[in-house]
Amino acid sequence: MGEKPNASMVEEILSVYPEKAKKLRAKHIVVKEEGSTCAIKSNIKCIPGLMTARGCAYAGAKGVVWGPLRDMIHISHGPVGCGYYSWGGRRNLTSGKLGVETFSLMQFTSDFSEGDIVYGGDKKLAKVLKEAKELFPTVQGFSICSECPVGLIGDDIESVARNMTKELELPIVPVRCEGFRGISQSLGHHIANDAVRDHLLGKRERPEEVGPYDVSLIGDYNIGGDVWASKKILEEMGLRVRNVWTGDGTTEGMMAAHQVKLNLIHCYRSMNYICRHMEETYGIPWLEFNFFGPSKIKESIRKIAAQFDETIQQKGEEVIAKYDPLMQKVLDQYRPRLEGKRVMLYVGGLRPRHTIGAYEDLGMEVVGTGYEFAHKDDYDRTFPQMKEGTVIYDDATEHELDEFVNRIRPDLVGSGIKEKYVFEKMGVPFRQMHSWDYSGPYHGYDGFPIFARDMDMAINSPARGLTQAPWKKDKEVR
Amino acid sequence: MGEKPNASMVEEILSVYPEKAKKLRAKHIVVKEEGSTCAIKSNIKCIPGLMTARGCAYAGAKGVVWGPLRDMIHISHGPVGCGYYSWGGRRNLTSGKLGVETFSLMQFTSDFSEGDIVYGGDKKLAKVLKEAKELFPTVQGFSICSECPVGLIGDDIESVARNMTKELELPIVPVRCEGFRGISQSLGHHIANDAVRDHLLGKRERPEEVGPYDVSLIGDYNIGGDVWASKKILEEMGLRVRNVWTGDGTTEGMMAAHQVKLNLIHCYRSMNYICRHMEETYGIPWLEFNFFGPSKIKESIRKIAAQFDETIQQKGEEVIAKYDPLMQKVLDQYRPRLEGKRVMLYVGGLRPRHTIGAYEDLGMEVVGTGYEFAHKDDYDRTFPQMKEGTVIYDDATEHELDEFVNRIRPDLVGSGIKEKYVFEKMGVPFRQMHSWDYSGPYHGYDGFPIFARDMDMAINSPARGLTQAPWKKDKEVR
Amino acid sequence: MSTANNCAQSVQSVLDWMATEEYKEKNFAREALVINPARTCQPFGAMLCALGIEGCLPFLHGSQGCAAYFRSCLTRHVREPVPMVSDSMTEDAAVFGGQANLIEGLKNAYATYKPSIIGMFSSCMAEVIGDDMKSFIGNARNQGAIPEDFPIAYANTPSFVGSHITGFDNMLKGLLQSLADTRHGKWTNGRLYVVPGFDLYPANLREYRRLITAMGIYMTVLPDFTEALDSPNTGEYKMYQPGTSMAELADALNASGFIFLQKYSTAGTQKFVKNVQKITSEAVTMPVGIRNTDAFLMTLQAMTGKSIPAEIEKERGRAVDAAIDAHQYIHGKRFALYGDPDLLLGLVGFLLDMGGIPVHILCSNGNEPFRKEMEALLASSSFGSEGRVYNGKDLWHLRSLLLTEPVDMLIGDTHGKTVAKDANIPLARIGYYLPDRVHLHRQPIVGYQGAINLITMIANLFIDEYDRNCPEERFEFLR
Amino acid sequence: MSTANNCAQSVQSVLDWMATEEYKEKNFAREALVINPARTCQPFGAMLCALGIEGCLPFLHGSQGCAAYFRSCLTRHVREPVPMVSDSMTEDAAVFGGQANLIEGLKNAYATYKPSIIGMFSSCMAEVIGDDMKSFIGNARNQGAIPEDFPIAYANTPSFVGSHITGFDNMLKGLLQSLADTRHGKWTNGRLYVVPGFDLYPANLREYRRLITAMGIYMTVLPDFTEALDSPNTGEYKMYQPGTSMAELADALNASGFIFLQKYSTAGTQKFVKNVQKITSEAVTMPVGIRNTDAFLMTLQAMTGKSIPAEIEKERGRAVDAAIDAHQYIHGKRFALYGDPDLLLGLVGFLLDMGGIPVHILCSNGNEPFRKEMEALLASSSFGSEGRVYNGKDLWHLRSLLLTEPVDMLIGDTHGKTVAKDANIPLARIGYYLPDRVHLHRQPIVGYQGAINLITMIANLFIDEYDRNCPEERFEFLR
Repeated sequence: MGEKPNASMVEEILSVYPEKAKKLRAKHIVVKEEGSTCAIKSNIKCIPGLMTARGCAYAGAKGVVWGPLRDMIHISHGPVGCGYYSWGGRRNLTSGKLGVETFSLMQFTSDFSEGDIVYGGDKKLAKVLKEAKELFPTVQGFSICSECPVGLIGDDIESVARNMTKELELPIVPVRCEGFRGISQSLGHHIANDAVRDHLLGKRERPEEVGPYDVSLIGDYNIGGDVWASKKILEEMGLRVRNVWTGDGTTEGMMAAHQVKLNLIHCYRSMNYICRHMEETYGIPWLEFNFFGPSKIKESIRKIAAQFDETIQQKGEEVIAKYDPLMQKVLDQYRPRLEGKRVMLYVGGLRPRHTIGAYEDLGMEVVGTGYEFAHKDDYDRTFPQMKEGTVIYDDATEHELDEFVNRIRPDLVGSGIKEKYVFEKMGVPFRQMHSWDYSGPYHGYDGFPIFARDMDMAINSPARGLTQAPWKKDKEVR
Repeated sequence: MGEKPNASMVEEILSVYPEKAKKLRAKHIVVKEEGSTCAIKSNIKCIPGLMTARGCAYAGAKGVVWGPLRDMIHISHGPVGCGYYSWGGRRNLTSGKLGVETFSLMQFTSDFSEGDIVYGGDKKLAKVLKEAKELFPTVQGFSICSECPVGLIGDDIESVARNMTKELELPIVPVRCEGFRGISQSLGHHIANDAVRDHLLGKRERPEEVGPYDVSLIGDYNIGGDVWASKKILEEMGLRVRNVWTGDGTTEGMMAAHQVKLNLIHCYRSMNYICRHMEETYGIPWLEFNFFGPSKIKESIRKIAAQFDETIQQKGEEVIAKYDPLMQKVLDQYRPRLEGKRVMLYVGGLRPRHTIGAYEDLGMEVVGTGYEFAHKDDYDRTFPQMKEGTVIYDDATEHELDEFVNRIRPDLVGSGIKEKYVFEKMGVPFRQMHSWDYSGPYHGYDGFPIFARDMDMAINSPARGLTQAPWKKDKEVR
Repeated sequence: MSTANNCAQSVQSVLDWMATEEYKEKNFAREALVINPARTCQPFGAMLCALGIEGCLPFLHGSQGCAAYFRSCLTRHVREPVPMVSDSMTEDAAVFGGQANLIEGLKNAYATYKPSIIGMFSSCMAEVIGDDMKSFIGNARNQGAIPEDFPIAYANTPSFVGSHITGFDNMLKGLLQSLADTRHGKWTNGRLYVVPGFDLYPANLREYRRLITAMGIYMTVLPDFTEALDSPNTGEYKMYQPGTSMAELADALNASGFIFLQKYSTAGTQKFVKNVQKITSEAVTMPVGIRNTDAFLMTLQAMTGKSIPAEIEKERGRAVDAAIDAHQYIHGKRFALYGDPDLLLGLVGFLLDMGGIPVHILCSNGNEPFRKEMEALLASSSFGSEGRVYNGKDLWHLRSLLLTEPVDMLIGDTHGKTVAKDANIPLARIGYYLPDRVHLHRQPIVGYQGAINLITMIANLFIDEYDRNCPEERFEFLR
Repeated sequence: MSTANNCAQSVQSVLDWMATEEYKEKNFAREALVINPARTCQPFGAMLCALGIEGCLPFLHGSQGCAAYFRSCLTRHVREPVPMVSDSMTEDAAVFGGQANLIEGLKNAYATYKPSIIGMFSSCMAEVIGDDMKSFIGNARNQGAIPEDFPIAYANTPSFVGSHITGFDNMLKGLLQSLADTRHGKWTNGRLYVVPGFDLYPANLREYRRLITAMGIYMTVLPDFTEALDSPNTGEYKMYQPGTSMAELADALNASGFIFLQKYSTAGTQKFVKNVQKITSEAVTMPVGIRNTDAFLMTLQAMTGKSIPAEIEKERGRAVDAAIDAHQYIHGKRFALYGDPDLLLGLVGFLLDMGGIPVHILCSNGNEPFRKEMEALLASSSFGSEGRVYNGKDLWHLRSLLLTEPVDMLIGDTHGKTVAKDANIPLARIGYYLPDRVHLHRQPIVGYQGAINLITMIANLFIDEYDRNCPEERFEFLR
């Protein structure tokens, strides 16, 4: 059941739009054909009035990059809502005692009132910082994540940050991530990267020399414990993970993050900026890898090990040998239940391409994928991995996604919370691929058994069989 | 509101009965008048077809006396039901690990089938005992609590018990408490007392000499922890409680229970038999006391202390002095909320008289009381405590109790679970006075604050004010 | 080492041994001893049945002690008054028979409690001595203890045969045999008689009524103990609550049809209605969960030709939604269950729908047909492959099962709380005897709404458990 | 001592200090910083309101990021799709104003999602730059982006004023002002308009409908987001669910009367309906608990002259029964509560009925009238004497309160789970934002049935807690 994606399907789907919108959207959808190159448009403004899944710069900066840094307090500077919505919503787990070693499950805001809009919020901001430092003496620093009004009313948070940095003797980082900036979360990542670069990176030196196996893990936000699963592999390989960007991360780690031999980057989209900067400024090389599913993990272990000496290379092989049988057991259990199942993905960051290998390990096929806020370099990395006939969509609107799924009828959709229940109602199995649907980790060897179990659970849940009332079925048969 | 009990009220209430029943029941109800003596009939068969609150001999023997003995297994010998209904229903708390040191929250039965009725259950009983010993090697003995069929089919459980006592090298006690024996729980108590006398008491000697302050606590079944509250006082007085009959009791304690200086009896009804026996056989004196409410506790401490030397007497006074202020605090808190409230009681054992002092401490008045299964000696002890105009009922039927409460409209009824919701529906506050309504303890200094709180809660719960729909009230006013 | 320590050590070593496979074998080798059975005796079920007839006073021919026990236990579960009398047989009755008690009992009960009918059943005492209730009742009429035409139903309910569900069934058959008019043959009354079975959720009966009424079917619940087990508090005590009326009972055999919502607690009555009286009748699996509710409604549809209204279909859609929204919290979880056969069949079907894995299914009062039906149900789903049925076993057997083959959750009544604690798993309180929580009987577990309730209860119990035990860094707002 | 130990020690010493009276004072001295507020911003409430009109597409004039956040949060609570568009304003709109976005947005949304109406509200961005939605919408019509007569309601919902309940109120008033026909004056449509307020329990709305319908009152729920927040799963996705129809909205000002089931989340609309339009209207305390439900029904009675039917009175009797049966588990227990003002008033009334003692009552979005009303409520009962109202405070203030003046239970949403854990007390999850449990919104907390549900939840939570923590010898079957 279900159609194969093709150009006329795309055209039909877009036909509902007014002319201009149709023309614009057509550039964002491609069905891969033999020999086709990546001609998809991306990183372009959303079309007003169409239901986009995208968020804003604040979401990218505060929600994604800064939020997971656990021993800093991230101030949602502006009205109360942005902080509220992003409070505990991203599952970037952290260790430590809440309120002392981590502030991750808390929401701090300057809670703008009308007066702050009229008279400006700078004074309030200074007070907010002072009060926070007094109530949380163990805090290691602050980020000031600006919400829309801050940029519009002309506040000078940079100057407040500068003054208060001196007064409180703590790094205080102004982050100009007002929601109206840019066109998606993506600019927020960039702004956040730049803020790290300007206000933290290189500001502290560890006394000991940089070890030969010192690395940073970059672009892992510890969703459902991903960082812990990834670190485990790297450490079993003999590497020393000196800092994580930014899942369960610490201020100290970020400040001394230039003291490593290699940067390992998982989420290219959100963190390539800082990698490039560290390469240029500190000469630290960086390497993309993929810890989803045993095939990609194996490939990545070897690729990473190849950057080091034989000790690491041998340890890498040992790690692979150790986990191969465990992974085989997982495959033996789940592959027969999942073989041939068709998946459509629509996520942010790295997952639309990085999880493909994991699905393929389970015998599944990705028949459609797309990104909320990717750039050309993301699609360049994605296209080669896709089979012919795959549909690829950029910044898909809910209309488009609904229609694609409704026509292609995949066995599984992996997307976000806003999409989840649309497809559940359609009777199409679904897993949230931002939050791992409150499960996880999905990274590493620890993650794959959970990933496999979850995909099986979604697709093969007998509850899916309940959807149609049996008396309706009877009628149809007649 | 509410009438004062009087003879014509009684007559009216009984008038519904057929002649014979009316005549019989009339002898069980007395309204105390000036100079009247205790002419109430008691300990007589129930009248068929009238809803009695009474249970049976099995309930008195297994449920009350034997059940609390924690390290024995009490076999409900016969069909499955009796054991089921009495399983965990009496709140005789015990310490120790379930299945090893205590078997109290478990139900053991020979679960008669039709074949056992036809061919007799003796062989099965022997097997039951063997299996139980094998599965519970730490068990200290068995009681065999007979249910109705056992007596009717002519089984010889005594001989099984004798043989198995030898084979298993454990005390095994046949208890002939078939439900049809006697007319209430009361005979069950007596049978149980006799079984203790014949099969446990005096069968073991403690190596050390009997101390001058060694006592047994008798007739306390540790409902909601009563024993622990009572023992605390006795021990603070300097006495050594060597055994409790039978709340949280042990086989060893029961077997060596003749090695004390004094028996202190709380529930006279259920345990006077064994006290008399020990007095006759071992010359151990016994003393009734009452640990409900500060007045009675104080009185009892002095009465008990008077049996001992000055050391104990002084310690007794110290105990009183220690707790007096605490009790005063309780009274200060609750007496203003309870002053003048009228109570009707209908319970078993000792409570219809023993709790009166506690209510009076709180400024409350008991306007009606009665026993399910008392004897003349109980009423002899009760009458002098009652004010004139109190109604006293023996083995009250549900019809009588409902009518009394409906007419007298007390502020509180204290009775059993079967009665509870009748009065709740009537809108009359109620507390279960067998099970302390899942609260407790009510004994001792630990118990009184809980007792006071509970009575206040029942009477002064704002939920009581919800009963009538306000639109109904309006109608009545019009 | 001190004695106390020694002692503690040896207690621990016994506990450890009790958790072993070796102990389990010993435990399962038991032939005579029963420990913590999940069933009780017949008259208890008979009492429940009698309470469902309007104006009916349950009357136990036997010892008063039984009556006290039955009333206490049922009261603790529903927190409602439970009126019932006995004829207080004692030793003399044991010797001379219980006729005198029975006659005097009828006379007094009739005069005092003014019932519209009496439902009589027997304790084991009366059964062992062989009392003949039928002739005793006749003699009572002859002697004028009760009016000639006063309706009395009776049933033999020996405690040493079957269990409470047998007693329910016997009393129900007794009601029909004693008090229903002969079937007219040509004319039927246009009503569907709905037999809930032994079910201590008054909310379930309300749910049946709501669903069947929504289909436009004229119905009578028989016996209808809804109000007896859940009456309003209005400041007035009424001994008799609304229930199946005497008129409806009398007309029962002229029913257009019967539907039995439990099979095993109504087996004898089914035979009587279907085979003896030849009345159109169907027995469905207790409608626990979506699929079982579907089957129930479609049976109604097939029996009556009425269609399932859109509102119910919408309700179904909400239940499906609830199931899918929560499947991830139940799917793949392993369960142990015990209870009455009908409840277990309903619950296992429900769990299989949700991707739950029933592992230990223990039925103290299960018979061979039950085993076969359960095994067929298990075989119908890949989630049923681990399920094993333990008929006639008790909660001490269950303890061995839980400790040697652990599961994630126990489903059962309050008596299961000690084993659940020993096994360190949550207990979902479902079934009869729930005296340690309030109001669970006030929410239906049948029908689509019941399915939502069960999903909610079970999923949230798992989440509660996770929240309570998870490492601090996994304590989150999203679940 | 190792560094790790030192560290752990110093962490513990900070935690200890954070539990002190001294810390509490410091914490309460805060003037600028807000930590863990129990409120969010206006447009969220506006979105909910718009979802209650059939065929209505919520349209945010502002940044798309807001829309993503609102949709995510509401979806997590109800586990339902939440359709909504924005006009994706970005930097150029910040400079030149959002008119172009608004017009293009309307055009695209209208063509693509085929709404019957659009409910527009503003993000703080649009408010700060001073966009004039009214004239923009007019221009959109003029430019043919949407048909001339296509119904659009709009409301200004600045995030830096009030909270989500203000937004709900503003949007509701906006709907009436933009789309309701002028009041006829003499003729009324015979319908009672029922305004639930900001209430994220779709089951509550069903309960209102059931109760009011049972009284024989013709009614319209406005806005009716029942189905939007709880739609059946049928294998088909429908963007628009049944709700208040456009016709009913248009006819709203001809209502025979309005009843507002929350006061504070509808204050502006009340004024408009009552003072400006002069329509008979009443606002009652949210009918949580028996007494508040009584007041609600009696208000209906007084407004309409209809009487309260026997069936509802019986239901009331069952709720009273449930209350009395369970009062001993709640009476004398001390509570902290937080949430929206209307919910708090309902809940505190309910607790006082049950003999519960509200101690800390924290309302991040409470105003002075709320404080006065709450204080009067507390003063009406001896159980209210310990109650203190904390307006405008947040959950970090609450933490200090819980650690310095302990209570037995916290009532609040999922965000309270960390403080409840720190205070080692159970959390009764009541209110909005319950993403960590399933289906709690599927059970009403209003009306008599809601009272039973609350009693059940709270009493059983206490018993659960006791069972879990009691010494082994107090682990029992009876509670």
